[in-house]
Amino acid sequence: MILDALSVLLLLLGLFFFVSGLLGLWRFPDTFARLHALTKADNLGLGLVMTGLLFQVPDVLWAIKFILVWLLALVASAVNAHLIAVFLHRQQEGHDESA
Amino acid sequence: MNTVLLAVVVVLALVLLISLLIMLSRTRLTDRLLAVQLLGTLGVAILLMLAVVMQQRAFLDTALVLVLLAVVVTAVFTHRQRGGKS
Amino acid sequence: MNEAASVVWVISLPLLGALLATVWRQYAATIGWVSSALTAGCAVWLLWVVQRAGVQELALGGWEIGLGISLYADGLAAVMVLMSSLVVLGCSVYARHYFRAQRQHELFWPLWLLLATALNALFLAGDLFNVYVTLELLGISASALTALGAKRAALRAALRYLVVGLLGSMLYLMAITLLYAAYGTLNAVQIAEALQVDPLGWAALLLMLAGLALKMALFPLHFWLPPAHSNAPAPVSAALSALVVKAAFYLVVRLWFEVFAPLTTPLLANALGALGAMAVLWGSWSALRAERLKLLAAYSSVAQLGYLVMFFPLLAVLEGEARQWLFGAMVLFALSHAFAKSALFLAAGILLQYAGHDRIRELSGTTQALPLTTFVIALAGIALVGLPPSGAFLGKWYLLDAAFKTGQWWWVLVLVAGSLLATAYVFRLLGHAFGHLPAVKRPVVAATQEIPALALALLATFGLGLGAMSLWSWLAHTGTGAGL
Amino acid sequence: MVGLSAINPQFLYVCAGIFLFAIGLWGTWLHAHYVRKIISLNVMGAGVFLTLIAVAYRGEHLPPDPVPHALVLTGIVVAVSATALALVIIRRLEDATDE
Amino acid sequence: MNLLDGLWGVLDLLLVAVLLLLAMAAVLSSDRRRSMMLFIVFGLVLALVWARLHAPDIALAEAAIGAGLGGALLMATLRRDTHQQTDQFPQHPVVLWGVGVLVMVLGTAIAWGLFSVLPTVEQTWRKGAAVDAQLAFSGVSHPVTAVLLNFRAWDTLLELAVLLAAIFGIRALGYVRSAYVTEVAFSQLAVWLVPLLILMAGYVLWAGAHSPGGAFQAGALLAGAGILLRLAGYSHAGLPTTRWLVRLGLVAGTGVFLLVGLGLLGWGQGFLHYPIAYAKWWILLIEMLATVSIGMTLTLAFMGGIPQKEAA
Repeated sequence: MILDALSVLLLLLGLFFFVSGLLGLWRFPDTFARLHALTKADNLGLGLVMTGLLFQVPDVLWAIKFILVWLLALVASAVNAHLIAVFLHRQQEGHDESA
Repeated sequence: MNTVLLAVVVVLALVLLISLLIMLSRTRLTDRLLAVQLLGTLGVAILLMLAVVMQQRAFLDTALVLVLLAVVVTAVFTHRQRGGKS
Repeated sequence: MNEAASVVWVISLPLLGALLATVWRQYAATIGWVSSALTAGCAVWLLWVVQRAGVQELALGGWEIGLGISLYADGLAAVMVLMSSLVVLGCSVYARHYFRAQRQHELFWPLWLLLATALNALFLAGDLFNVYVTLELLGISASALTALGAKRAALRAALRYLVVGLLGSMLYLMAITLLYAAYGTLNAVQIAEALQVDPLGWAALLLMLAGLALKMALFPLHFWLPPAHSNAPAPVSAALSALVVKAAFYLVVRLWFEVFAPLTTPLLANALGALGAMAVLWGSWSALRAERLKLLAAYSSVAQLGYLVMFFPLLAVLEGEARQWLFGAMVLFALSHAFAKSALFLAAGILLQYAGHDRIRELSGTTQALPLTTFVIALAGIALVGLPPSGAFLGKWYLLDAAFKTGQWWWVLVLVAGSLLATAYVFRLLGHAFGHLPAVKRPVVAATQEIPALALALLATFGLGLGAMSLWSWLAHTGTGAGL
Repeated sequence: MVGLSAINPQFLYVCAGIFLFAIGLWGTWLHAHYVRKIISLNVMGAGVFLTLIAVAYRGEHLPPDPVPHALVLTGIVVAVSATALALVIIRRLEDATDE
Repeated sequence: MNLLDGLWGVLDLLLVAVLLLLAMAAVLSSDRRRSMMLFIVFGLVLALVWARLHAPDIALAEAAIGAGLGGALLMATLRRDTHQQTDQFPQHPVVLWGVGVLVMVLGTAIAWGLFSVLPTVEQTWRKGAAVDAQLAFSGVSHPVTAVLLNFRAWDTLLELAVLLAAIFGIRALGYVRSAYVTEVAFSQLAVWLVPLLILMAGYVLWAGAHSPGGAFQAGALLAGAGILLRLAGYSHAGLPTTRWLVRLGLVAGTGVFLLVGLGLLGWGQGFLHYPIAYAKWWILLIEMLATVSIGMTLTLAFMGGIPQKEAA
């Protein structure tokens, strides 16, 4: 029961971060600020959702896999953010590709 | 508990829909790229939730594959240099 | 080895050849023509087996048919396999000299043998989803071969060809979805047995016909054919016009007469026949106005496929023995066109190589320079017009006969108009070719290029004309009645 | 909430599949540029696959029919092969324009 | 219970809404780059839909091939030097609407046909029952793999041939020019990700025998590794530099599949008729080589042919 409550709490927190990421996407003025806010928000959101789910998994193998997905998602998200930032930087230096 | 989890999935799907609408309403490339990133993370989150709700471990593999190949797609997009000027 | 194995070998041999030609590419040409020759041998064996032992049905993997896939060879399928293997063999012998550069050989053979695999697999497929896979293999290898033309126009034509083929396949796949939803099987015979006249059947028939009409370039969906067939390298053009569109037609025949038989009303058949009639008139007219020989041949294919479709409304009203004979005549017409058109394209290829162009107005002196090639063009022309003794003559004559018998005289008008136009474009071509020039140098043409073209043209005119009776009778009686 | 449970998921997804098929067909037919035709064709294919999988679906508590699943896997691979070939031809045509 | 069903209903509606919106936007948008992005997201949402419809194999394949590789292939056609590539419809609006009405009529006809039978066969398993009954004799315990590699193995063999036809077509188009920027930072990252992708491919292949996964998904992951290597500056994308080895790798999957099939025919078993005791091993062998071939094929497809240097 306590585990269930805990996982609901974490899931709700995760949802909160996703929604705030959404708001950031909608309201923030500057592109790099948005990139920053969004990366933060969705990493935290995904992390919290996963932690919440960890209390619900049937066995250890699942748990290991969950953690693996999470770690990879962190790496991937960092790489993605880096790629996009470098790309945008190049764009601003050279010609502006935004339409 | 499944009902609660499914409710969370529904909310996530709603967030997915709204971020899609935001993406469609934006015209700048960077905004869209960011929206795509948010959509991707939301997709992975929904997939993980579904894995628990439906007791299907293969969805974790799917999530892994999505995460890994998302990097590949972004890399292709940002590294391309085709046509004329470099 | 048992007899049913012949069904497997006619498909496996070209596939094996394609793989070997990829790995040992310095021997690609040899592997290519040897495996075509072996495939043709197996096709004869298959025909012999079917003739002696009746319909061959092979459950692959040993699973019950329906769960597993079956290969199915009746008279019609065996004849089509033989037709395709012979044309492929002719073109393979021709291609050895046509592609002179080493690199072109390496690129051509694997794709060419995959095309042959796809054709034979399609003719022998007993499972509707398997047909979809073979259609895709056919479409992709055919458009890749078209792109070998390497010029910009060829690339454009190949791209369009590819997209059109994919579109047709998607329509076909949707129909399969409907049939599987209703009948729970993909096997053609099982679906045919269970088929009911209901909205689902109509929707599936409509989708399949639309998809295949696109693939066989039935008027008004023919727009992609002339550029694709006229820009490809000669042996490829020959196979595309003679075999690839014929494969789509073969599927229409199978589906129309066997799977969807309860749904095919005379009204629908007449609608299809009307499209065929327009194809005949439009295709022949465009061929008459064509500037280039290969374009002429491509437009003529549109017209010839129109004739084939015109058999449908007559087959819908005829009964009994007369219907069987008419069916046989249709297959004979298809065979005759396959051989004649491939011969014409091969001859056009020789012309292009030695004259450097194929503009019809500037063909004067061809007879002096390339007498044998001109002879091939003339023979192919006989079959395209439908003069005796070609197989096409028998087909057209029987079509005419049936039109009078059933009182549907309007088809006769189309037939006459189409034949007159065909006569006009063939004689226009020959007229220019026979034009005399004062001093003409005779180039040395490789015999391996002219002889296969000649052999195919002779098959179309004399082989199918004089030796037709027994084949015709056999086709009429075992072609479809026993089938599917 | 309870009213929505009356919606048969099979019905919903079959409709969605057919709609995708139709809009993909429209796009393939009318788009002038081939990249867009290819995208539309893939949407159309997705529509067929969705219809097929919806037909195979047998509710939450029964396993689905595996045959359509295998067919769709085959279909996806075939579609990606054709797409790859088409896209390379397009690239080649555009590169030829550059030179 | 009813609440649970209601939630599924809402989820279905939301997913379908997102899917259809994406498809419409991808087809209708006048900006090509935007259309591609939308199409990639479409693949992602489609993977969710497959998951929701209990089709884990297809979800995996969609994630790997549809959203992943398909996206990479599409992106590779984008050009850098133009600000925006706009696609207008050349036709008159009347034509656009007319064709729209026509396809909707066709769609209605399909729906009408399908719904006239669906209620009556709703709970039937069609071929599912037969698959279930024969599964024990197929050599694998996952029904979809059994259908792909045993019951309908002939389809799969021809499908591998389709892949070959596509790659032969691509190679026949000639050599490609190098078209990617290389960055040191990215190359270091790629070196880190590549082994992960290969490991994952091995796992997905191995899992295929008893749970969702298999050669195609694994092959797509290998191709992902190849593409990363290519972007990191390896002009051969990790493929062998010896040309005949590349060609052998391309045909290995189809070749072994065909030879096993023909060998069984010669052995007296019948074409592609695996003896029950060894079915598992034959299938594993075929799948392993098919994975390698598919990975190489898709990598080469991304590169658009053989790199120039090798051609010398």
